[in-house]
Amino acid sequence: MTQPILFIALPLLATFFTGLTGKRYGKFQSAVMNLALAGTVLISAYYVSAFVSGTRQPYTASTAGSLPPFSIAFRMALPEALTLLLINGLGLLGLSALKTTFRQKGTLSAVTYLLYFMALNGIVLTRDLFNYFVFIEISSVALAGMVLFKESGRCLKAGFSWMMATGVISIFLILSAILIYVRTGALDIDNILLTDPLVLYSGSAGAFFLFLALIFELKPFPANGWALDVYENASPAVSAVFSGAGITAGLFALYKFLPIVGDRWLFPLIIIGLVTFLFSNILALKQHIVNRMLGYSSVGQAGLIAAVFGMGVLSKEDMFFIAASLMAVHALAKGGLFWLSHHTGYTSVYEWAGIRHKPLFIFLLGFYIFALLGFPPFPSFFAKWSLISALAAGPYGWMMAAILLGSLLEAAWMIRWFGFAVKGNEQTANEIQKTPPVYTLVPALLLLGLILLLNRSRFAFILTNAWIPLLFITGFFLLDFLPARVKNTFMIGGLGLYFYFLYPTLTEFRLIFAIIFLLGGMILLLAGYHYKGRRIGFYPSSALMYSGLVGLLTAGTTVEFFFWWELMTLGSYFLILRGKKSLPHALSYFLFSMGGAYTMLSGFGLLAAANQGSLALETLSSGGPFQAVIFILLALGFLTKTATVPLHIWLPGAHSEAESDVSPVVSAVLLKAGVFGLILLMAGMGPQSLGRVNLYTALGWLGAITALIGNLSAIFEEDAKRLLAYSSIGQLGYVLFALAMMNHLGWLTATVFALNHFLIKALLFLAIGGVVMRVKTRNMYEMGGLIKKMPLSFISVMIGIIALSGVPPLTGFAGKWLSYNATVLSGWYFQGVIINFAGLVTFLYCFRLIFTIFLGQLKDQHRQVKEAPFWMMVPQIILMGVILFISTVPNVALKPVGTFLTRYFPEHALVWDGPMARSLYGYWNGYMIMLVTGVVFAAVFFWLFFINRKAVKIKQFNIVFAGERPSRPELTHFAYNFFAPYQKALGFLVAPVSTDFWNRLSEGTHAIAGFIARLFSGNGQSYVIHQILFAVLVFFLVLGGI
Amino acid sequence: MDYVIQELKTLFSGQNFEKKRGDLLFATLDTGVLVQALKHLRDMLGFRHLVLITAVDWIEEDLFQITYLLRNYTQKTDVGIRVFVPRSNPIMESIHTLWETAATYQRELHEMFGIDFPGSPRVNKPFILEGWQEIPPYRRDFDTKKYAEETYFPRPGRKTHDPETYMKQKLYPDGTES
Amino acid sequence: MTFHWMQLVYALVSLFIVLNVGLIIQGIVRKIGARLGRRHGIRWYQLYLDLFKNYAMRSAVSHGIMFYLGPVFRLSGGIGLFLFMPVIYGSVWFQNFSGSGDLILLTYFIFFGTLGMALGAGESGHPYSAIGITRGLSQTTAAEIPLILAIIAIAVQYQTLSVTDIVAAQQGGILNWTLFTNPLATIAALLGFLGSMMRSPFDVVMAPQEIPVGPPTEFHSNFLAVLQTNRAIFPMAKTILYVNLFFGGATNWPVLIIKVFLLYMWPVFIGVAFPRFRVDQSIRWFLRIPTLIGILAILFI
Amino acid sequence: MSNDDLKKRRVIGPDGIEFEVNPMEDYFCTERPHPESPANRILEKFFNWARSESVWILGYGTGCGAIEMRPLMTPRFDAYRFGIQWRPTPRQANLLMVSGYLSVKTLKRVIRSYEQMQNPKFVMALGSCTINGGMYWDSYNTINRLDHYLPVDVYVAGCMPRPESILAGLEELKKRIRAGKGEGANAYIENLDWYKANQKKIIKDWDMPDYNW
Amino acid sequence: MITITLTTGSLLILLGLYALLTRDNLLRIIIGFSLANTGVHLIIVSFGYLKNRTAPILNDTMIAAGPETQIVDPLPQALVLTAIVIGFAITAFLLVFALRLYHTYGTLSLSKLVEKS
Repeated sequence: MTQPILFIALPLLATFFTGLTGKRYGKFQSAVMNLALAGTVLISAYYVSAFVSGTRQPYTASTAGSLPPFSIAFRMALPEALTLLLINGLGLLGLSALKTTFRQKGTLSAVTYLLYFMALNGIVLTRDLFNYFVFIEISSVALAGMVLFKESGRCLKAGFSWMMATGVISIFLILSAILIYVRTGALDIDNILLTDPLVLYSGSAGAFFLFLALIFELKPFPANGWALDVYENASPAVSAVFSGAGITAGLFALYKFLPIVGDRWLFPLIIIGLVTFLFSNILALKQHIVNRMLGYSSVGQAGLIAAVFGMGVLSKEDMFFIAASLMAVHALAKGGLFWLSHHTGYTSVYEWAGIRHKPLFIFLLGFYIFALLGFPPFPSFFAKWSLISALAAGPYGWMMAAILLGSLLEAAWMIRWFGFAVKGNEQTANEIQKTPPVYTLVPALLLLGLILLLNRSRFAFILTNAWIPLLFITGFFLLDFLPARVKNTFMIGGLGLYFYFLYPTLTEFRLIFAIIFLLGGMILLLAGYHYKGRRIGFYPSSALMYSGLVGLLTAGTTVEFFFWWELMTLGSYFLILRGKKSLPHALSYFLFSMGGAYTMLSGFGLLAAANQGSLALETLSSGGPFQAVIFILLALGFLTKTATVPLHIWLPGAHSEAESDVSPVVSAVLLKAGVFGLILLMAGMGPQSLGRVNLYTALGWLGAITALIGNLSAIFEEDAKRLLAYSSIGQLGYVLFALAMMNHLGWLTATVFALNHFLIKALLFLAIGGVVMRVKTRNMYEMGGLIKKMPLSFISVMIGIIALSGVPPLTGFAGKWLSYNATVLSGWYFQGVIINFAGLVTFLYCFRLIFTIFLGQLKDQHRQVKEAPFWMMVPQIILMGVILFISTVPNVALKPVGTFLTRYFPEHALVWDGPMARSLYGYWNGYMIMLVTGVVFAAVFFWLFFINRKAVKIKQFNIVFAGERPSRPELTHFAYNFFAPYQKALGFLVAPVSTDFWNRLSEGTHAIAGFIARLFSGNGQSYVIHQILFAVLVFFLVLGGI
Repeated sequence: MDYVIQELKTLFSGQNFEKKRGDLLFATLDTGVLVQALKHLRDMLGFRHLVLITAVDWIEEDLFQITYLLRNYTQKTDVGIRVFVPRSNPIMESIHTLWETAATYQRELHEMFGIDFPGSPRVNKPFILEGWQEIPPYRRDFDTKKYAEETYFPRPGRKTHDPETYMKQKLYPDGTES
Repeated sequence: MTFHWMQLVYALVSLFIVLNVGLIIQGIVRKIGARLGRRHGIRWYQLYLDLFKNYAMRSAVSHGIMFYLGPVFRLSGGIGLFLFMPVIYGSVWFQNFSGSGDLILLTYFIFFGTLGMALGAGESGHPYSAIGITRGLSQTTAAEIPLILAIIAIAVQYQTLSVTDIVAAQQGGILNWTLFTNPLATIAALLGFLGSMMRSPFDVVMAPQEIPVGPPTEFHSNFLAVLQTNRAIFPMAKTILYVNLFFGGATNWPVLIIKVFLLYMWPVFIGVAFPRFRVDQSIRWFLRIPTLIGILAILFI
Repeated sequence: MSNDDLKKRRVIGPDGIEFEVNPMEDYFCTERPHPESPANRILEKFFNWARSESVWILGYGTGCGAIEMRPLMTPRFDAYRFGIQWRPTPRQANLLMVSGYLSVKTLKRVIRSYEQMQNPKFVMALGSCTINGGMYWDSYNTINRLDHYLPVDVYVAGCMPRPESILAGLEELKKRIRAGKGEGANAYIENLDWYKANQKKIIKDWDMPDYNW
Repeated sequence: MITITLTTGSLLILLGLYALLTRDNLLRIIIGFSLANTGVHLIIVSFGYLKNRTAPILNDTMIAAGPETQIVDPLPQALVLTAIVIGFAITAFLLVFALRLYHTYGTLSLSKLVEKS
C-alpha cells in the first residue's frame, strides 16, 4: 500500500541519510539518491497504472487525521500521477547528468537536487494554498542553490536576480493566500471553491495576487528576464530539470488553482500566454546561445500551455489531451535537448557543427526538435491539430494566428540550429568525440511510448493505417548501419511492394500520382546505387518522404492528410539539407513549407468546424460560410509547395543545392505533392469566389505569372541546377494555370504537364547531376564541349530539352497543344498568351543548358572527364524510353486520363481515334507526327551522310577565327551572360521583388527581436520593475473590462 | 616658347635648346632627367599629348637618339625632347607610367632597334616581326637588301636602275638637259 | 486517316515544286533588290548554281556528330513543316500529311529545325555561332507573341484550329479572307512575320560583318548546301502557312505561288527601307506595337 | 595570343588528378590533307560550270588593293551579275583574293585562311607586290612572290589594278575553272612539302600543325 | 488597531519594494526585501486578529467556553511562523549570493556588477 506522502517522505529521508554520511558523494550516496527517485518514479507509475486500470479511485489524503483547513491535503488522481511520473522520471535521469557535479561539490549539492524534486512533488500534490507557497519557496531556494553548481560570476548574478524576483513573487503569493483566507475562511482548493463564487471573485485582490503569482511562476513575457538568465547561465543539466520538471509542476499548479482565480481571469491568461509564446520565439530568433534559446522556448511553451488552460472553448477532454501532450512532449524533449547541450558543452549555435559526425547526436537533436515543433507522429502534433480545430469552431482566428505564427518562429530558430548542427561551418567547432550517454536516449523512448499512449483513442488511423509506413520508416532508422546499396535495394523493393499492394485500391488521380510517387521514386532511387559507403541518414529521410507522399494518396481524413503532409515535408527537408551548401536554402524551404502547412492546418480546422467535427476529406465540398476562406487557406498551403510566385523563393536554392540524386526527387516527385493537393482541393471544393473575385481566375493569372517569372529567371541563371529549378517554377505555373481553368481540357493539360514535368525534370536533373558530379562545378560557363566526353548524358539532355520546350514530336508538344485548346475553350486568351510566351522563353534556357554545357569548347581541365556514372545513367535511360514511348503513342497514357476526367467534367472531352486526338477545335496525331518526322529525318540524315562520307574529323580549335588561331578554350566559349540582350530588354521583369519582400520581413522580425532583447539587461532590479509593471498592466487589463 | 626653353634650361640639365619654328622647339636632355622633364612638361606646361616616340641610329657616334614629341593643344605648340643612349647598352627608362600609349611605341622601338625599356608592358612580345631572329632591322648595320634577296625568292628578271641616270635617259633620250 | 502510298508520291512532287519555287522566288527577289539599287543583280537562276556548287564541293570537315545533325534537323524541320501543311485547298492529295496535326503543330514545328540547327551550330565550337543563336532565339520569342495573339484571335474567330477548316471558312470571295474579316489579327501576324524572316531590320542574327553570318559560320560544302535547300523550302512553307491563315489559302498551284510571292515581298519591302535593330530594341518593339495590335485583335473579335 | 598558349601544360582535373594537355595535338587536327580527285568527266564539267558561275570570294584586304575590291560591288561594276559574291568566312568561300603586299605576319594568316577553305579553291593575287614584291622588293619583311607560298591561279598586274582589270582577272579565272585547270587546291596538297618548306623558311616561329584544317 | 497594523504592513511592503528597486548596494536591496517581508508578516497577523479575543491556547476553560468564540484565528499565526522561517531562508540565501558576488567581483554595487560580464 502506498501513500502520496511518500513523494515527500522518500526524498526527505534520502536527504537525511546522505546528509548524515558526510560530504563525500560516493557510491553509497549515489545509490541512495537513485533509490529515492526511482522509488518515487515507481510509485507514480503504480498510481498511473492503478488509475488507468481503474483499480483505484482518485482520493485525497490528509495529514494528521484532521481535515482542512487544519491539515494539509494531498490529492492523488490520474493527472497528478502522470505529472509526478514525468517530473520524477526527469529527476531520475537528471541524476546521471549531474553525477560529476555532485562528486565535485559534495553531498550537499545532491541534497539540494533532491529537495528540489521534493518541492516539485509537493507543488503537484498539495491542495493547500499556503502549502503551495511553502513548496514554491523550497523549490526556488533549491533552484538558486543548483544555479551555483556552475562556478561563474554570471551564475551568481543570475542567481541573485532569481532570488530577488522570487522574493517578490513570494510576497504576492503569501498576500494572496492570506487575502483569500480572509474572504473564504479556507486555504484548500476544495473548500475555497465551496464558497459562493460571488464572494470570492468580486474584485478580490486575493485572486489578483494569486493569478499574478501563478503566472510569474511560468515566467510571462516580458517579465521573465531573471528566468532566462538562469537558463542561460546555469549548468544545462540544471536547466534541464528546471525546464522539464519545474515548468511542468508550475503548469500543473496553474491548472489546479485556476478555478479559484475564476473565469474572469481566463481571457487575460490567454493573452498573456499567447503573447509570451509569440514574443519568446521572436526573441529566440536573435539568439545564438543555445541555452538561452532553449530558455525562451521553455518560457514560450509554458505560455502556450497556460493559454490552453485559459481556453474555455475547449472541452475538458480536449484540454486535458492537448495540455498533457504538450506538457509531456515539452518536458521530455526539452530535458533531452538541455542534456545534449550539457553533454556537448557547446554554448553557441555555431559550435554545434561539432556533432556533425555523430549520427546518434544528430538523431537525438532532430528527434527532440521535431517533437517540440509538433511534427507527426509525436503527440504534440495531435495536440496542435486538436487545438487549432477547436479554435476554428469559434471566432478565435487571432488566437489561431498567434499560435501558428509563434510556432513558425519557433520552427525558424530551431531549424536554424538544427541546420547549423548538421551543415554549419565546420571550422568554428571543436569536434566532439563522445557518443551521447544512454540517459539522453530515454526521453526519446518515452516520447515514442507517448505516441502510443496518447493517441490511442482519438487518432486511430495511426494504428490502423499508418503502422506499416511508420514501421518502414523506423526500420530504416534502425538499419542505417547497413551499406547504402543494401538499403537502396530494400527501399526500391519496399516501394515496389507498396505499389503492388496499393494498386488495386487506387483510382483516377490517386493512381497517376501513385505512379509518379512510387514508380518514379523507384526509378530515381536506382541512381542511389552509385553511392558507396553507408550514406547515413539518406534512407531514413527518403523513407519519411516517400511514406508521407504515399500517405497523401491513401489518406481518408484531413488529419491523416496533414499527418502525412508533415512527414513528407520533414523527410524532404532532411534530404535537401544533405547538400553541401544547402543550409540556408533548406531552412527557407522548411519555413515556407511550415508556413504553408499552418495555413493548411487552419483551413482544415475551419473545414472541420463547418462540418461538426467531421474529418473526412469528402467534407471539402461543404465548407459552410467560410468556404472561400478555407479554399484560400488550403490553396496557400499547396501553392507554397508548388512554389507559386511570390512563394517561390525557396525553390531555386533548395533544389539546386541538393545532392545529385536528390534534386531529381525533390523536383520531379516532391513538387507533385502540391499539385495533388490542388487537384484534391479543386475537385473537392468546386468553383469559389470571394466577394466578386472569382478565385479561379486569380489562380489562373497567378499560374501564368508564375510561369513567366520562373522561365524568365531561368534564362538569366549561370548555375545549371538553379536554371532547372527556376524552370520547375515555370512548369508548375503551367500546371496551376491549367488546373484553374476547371474544364476537361484544362485538367487534362494539367495532368500532361505534371507527368511531363516529372519525366523531363527527373531526366534533366539526373543528367545535369551526373555532369556536375564529374566536373565538380555547377557554373555553366565553366563547362563546355562535354558532348565528346559524355555523349549519353548529352542525349539525355537533348531529349529532355526537346520535350521540355514542347517541340513536336516529343511529348512536351501534347501539353502545348492541349493548353492552346483549353485556352481557347475557356476564353482565357491573355493568360494563355502569357503561358505561351513563357513556353517560348523555355527555348532560351533549354538551349543555354545544352549549349554551354555540352557544346562549344571543351575546357583543359575536363579533357579526362568520364561519362556520368553507370547508375546515374540507368534511370535516365529508362526515363528516355518512357518519354519516347509516350511521345509515339500518347493515347496509351492520355486516353484513360480523359476517360476518368469525364466524371468531373463531362463536357468537351477529347475524342480518341486510335492515336488521333480530336478536340472541339483541332486534332493531333502523335503517332503520325513521330512517323513523318522520323522518316524525313532519317532520309535527310542518310542523304547528308552519304554525300559527306569523306568529311575529315577535326578538332575543337580548327575553327575559322579571322586568320588567327584560338588560344585557350575559355576565351572561345561563349557562355557567360548568355542572354544579355534579353536582360537588357526584359530583365526588369525578374527584379527580385519577392526575394526583397521576404528578406525585409525576416530582417524586420530580427530587428524587432533585437529591440526587445534590450529589456533583458541582466539587472535584477530591472527584472523586478518588469514584474511590477506587468502586474500593473494586468490589473488595468482586467479592470479595463476585458 | 621662350619660357619653355627657360624653364627647361633652369630645371633640367641638357644642351642644344633650339627653336625650330615659332611653335616647335627641340632640346637634348640628359637621360637621367628625361622622365622628370616629361612629367614637368605634361603637368606644368600643358604638353599633354605624347605624339610619338622615335629613334635614330647614329652608328658613327655609337649612339641611339630617342626623340619624344609632345604637343600642347591650348597653345598649339610642340616640343621634341631628345636623349641619347649608347648603342652597346641601349637601355632607356620607360615612360608608360606617364602615357599608357608609350608602351606601344616602346615595344616598337624594342623590336626595331633593340632598345630596351625595362618594365614597359609586353615590351618583349613580338609586335610586327613575329619570330624575328636577326639583329633588329632598323639598325643601320642590318643589310635589308641582302636579307630580302636571300629570303624572299626574288623573281628573276627584275632590273634595277639608278633613278637619276635612268630617268634622265628616259625623259631626255637625246641627252639635252632643260 | 489512312495512309496511301500515293500520298508519298504527291508529297515528293509538292516538295519538288516548292523547292524550285523557293529558289526562283528568292532569286527574283534578290534581283528586284538589286534593281532597286540600280544594279543589274544576280541571274534569276543564280541560287541553283550556288546550290549545285556547294553540293559539288569535294572536301568537307566535320566538328562532330551534332555538326551533322544540325543541318539535318534544319532541313527536316523545313520539310516537316511543309508536309504537315495543307498546301492546296480542295485537293485530296496535296493535303500532304496535314492530318497529323493542326495549327498548333505547325507553329511549334517551326522550332524543330531552329533548335536542331542551334545544336549543330553549337557543336562547331565557334563563339559567333552561339552569339548568333542567342540573338536569333531571343528575337524569335518576342516576335512570336503577336503571332500567338493572332492565332488565338483567328482560332476564336473561326472556332477551329484546323488549318484546312480555316481556309475553308475563307472561301467564296476576297472579302472572306481573314485579312478583311479580322484585319487587326492579320496586321499583328504580319508584323510578327517580319521577325521570323531574318530580314532587315531584324537580321542582326546573321550580322555578316560583326559575327560572320552568325549560326552557320562553320557550315560549308554539303552542310551549307543542305541549309540552302532548307532556305528555299522553309520560308516558303512559313509563307504558305500565312497565306492559308490570312489570305484565303489557294485552290491551285498558280494562285498559291502568286500569293506566296506577294507575301514574301512584304518583309523584303520592309527590309530595303529600314536599317537594322539591335536585339533588345527589336524585343521591345515586338512587345509594344505588334503586341498591342494583337491584343486589340482578340478584344475586337 | 602568345605562343605560350600552345606549349604543353599541366592541368588539374576536377577530380584532382593532374595530367598533361598538349594543345598542338589535343586542340588541333594534325592529319595530313589528301588530294580530292574530281568526279567523272561529264559530271565534273557540269560542276566546273557551276563553280565558275558561282564564285564566292574571301577578300584578304592587306594593302591598297582592298580599296579596289569595294567598287566591284557597286552598281558601276556589279560583280554580282557574274555570280560573284563575298562571303565573310573562309569555310564558305571558293576564291581567296589577296589584294596586295604581304608581310610575313599577314602571310601567316593568309595561309591559315587558305587552308581552311574547302576544295576546290582558287587564289587570285592583285598587284605587283604579290608578283615580285613591287615597291617593297627589298624590304626586310615583305614577301616577293606569292606563288612560292600558295598556288596562285591568276595574278592581276598593276599598282594597283583597277576594278576593270580585276573583273578581267575573274573572267580569266572562270575560264581556267571551266577548262578544268582550277586544281590549285590539289596542287598545293601534292606539293605540300615544298610549300611548307618555303613558308617555314620565312615564318620562323611556326607554331601550328603543318596544315590548318 | 487592525487598520494601523494593516497600514504599517502595507507601507513597509512599499518601502521595502522601493528599496529593492532603487538601491544600488546589494545589502540595501536585501534589507529592502526583509522590510517588505516583515510588512507581509504584519499583514498576515493583523488579518488573524479578532477584537476582544485571546490567544489561541486551548485549555479546559477555553474549551468549555467554546473556543470558536473566545480565541483569535490561529491559522494566520501558524502561517506567519512558517512565513518567517521561509523569509529567513530567502534572506540568508540572498546574503550568501551577495557575499559570493563580492568575492568574485569585489564590489557590492549592482550597477557595477551588471557592467562586468
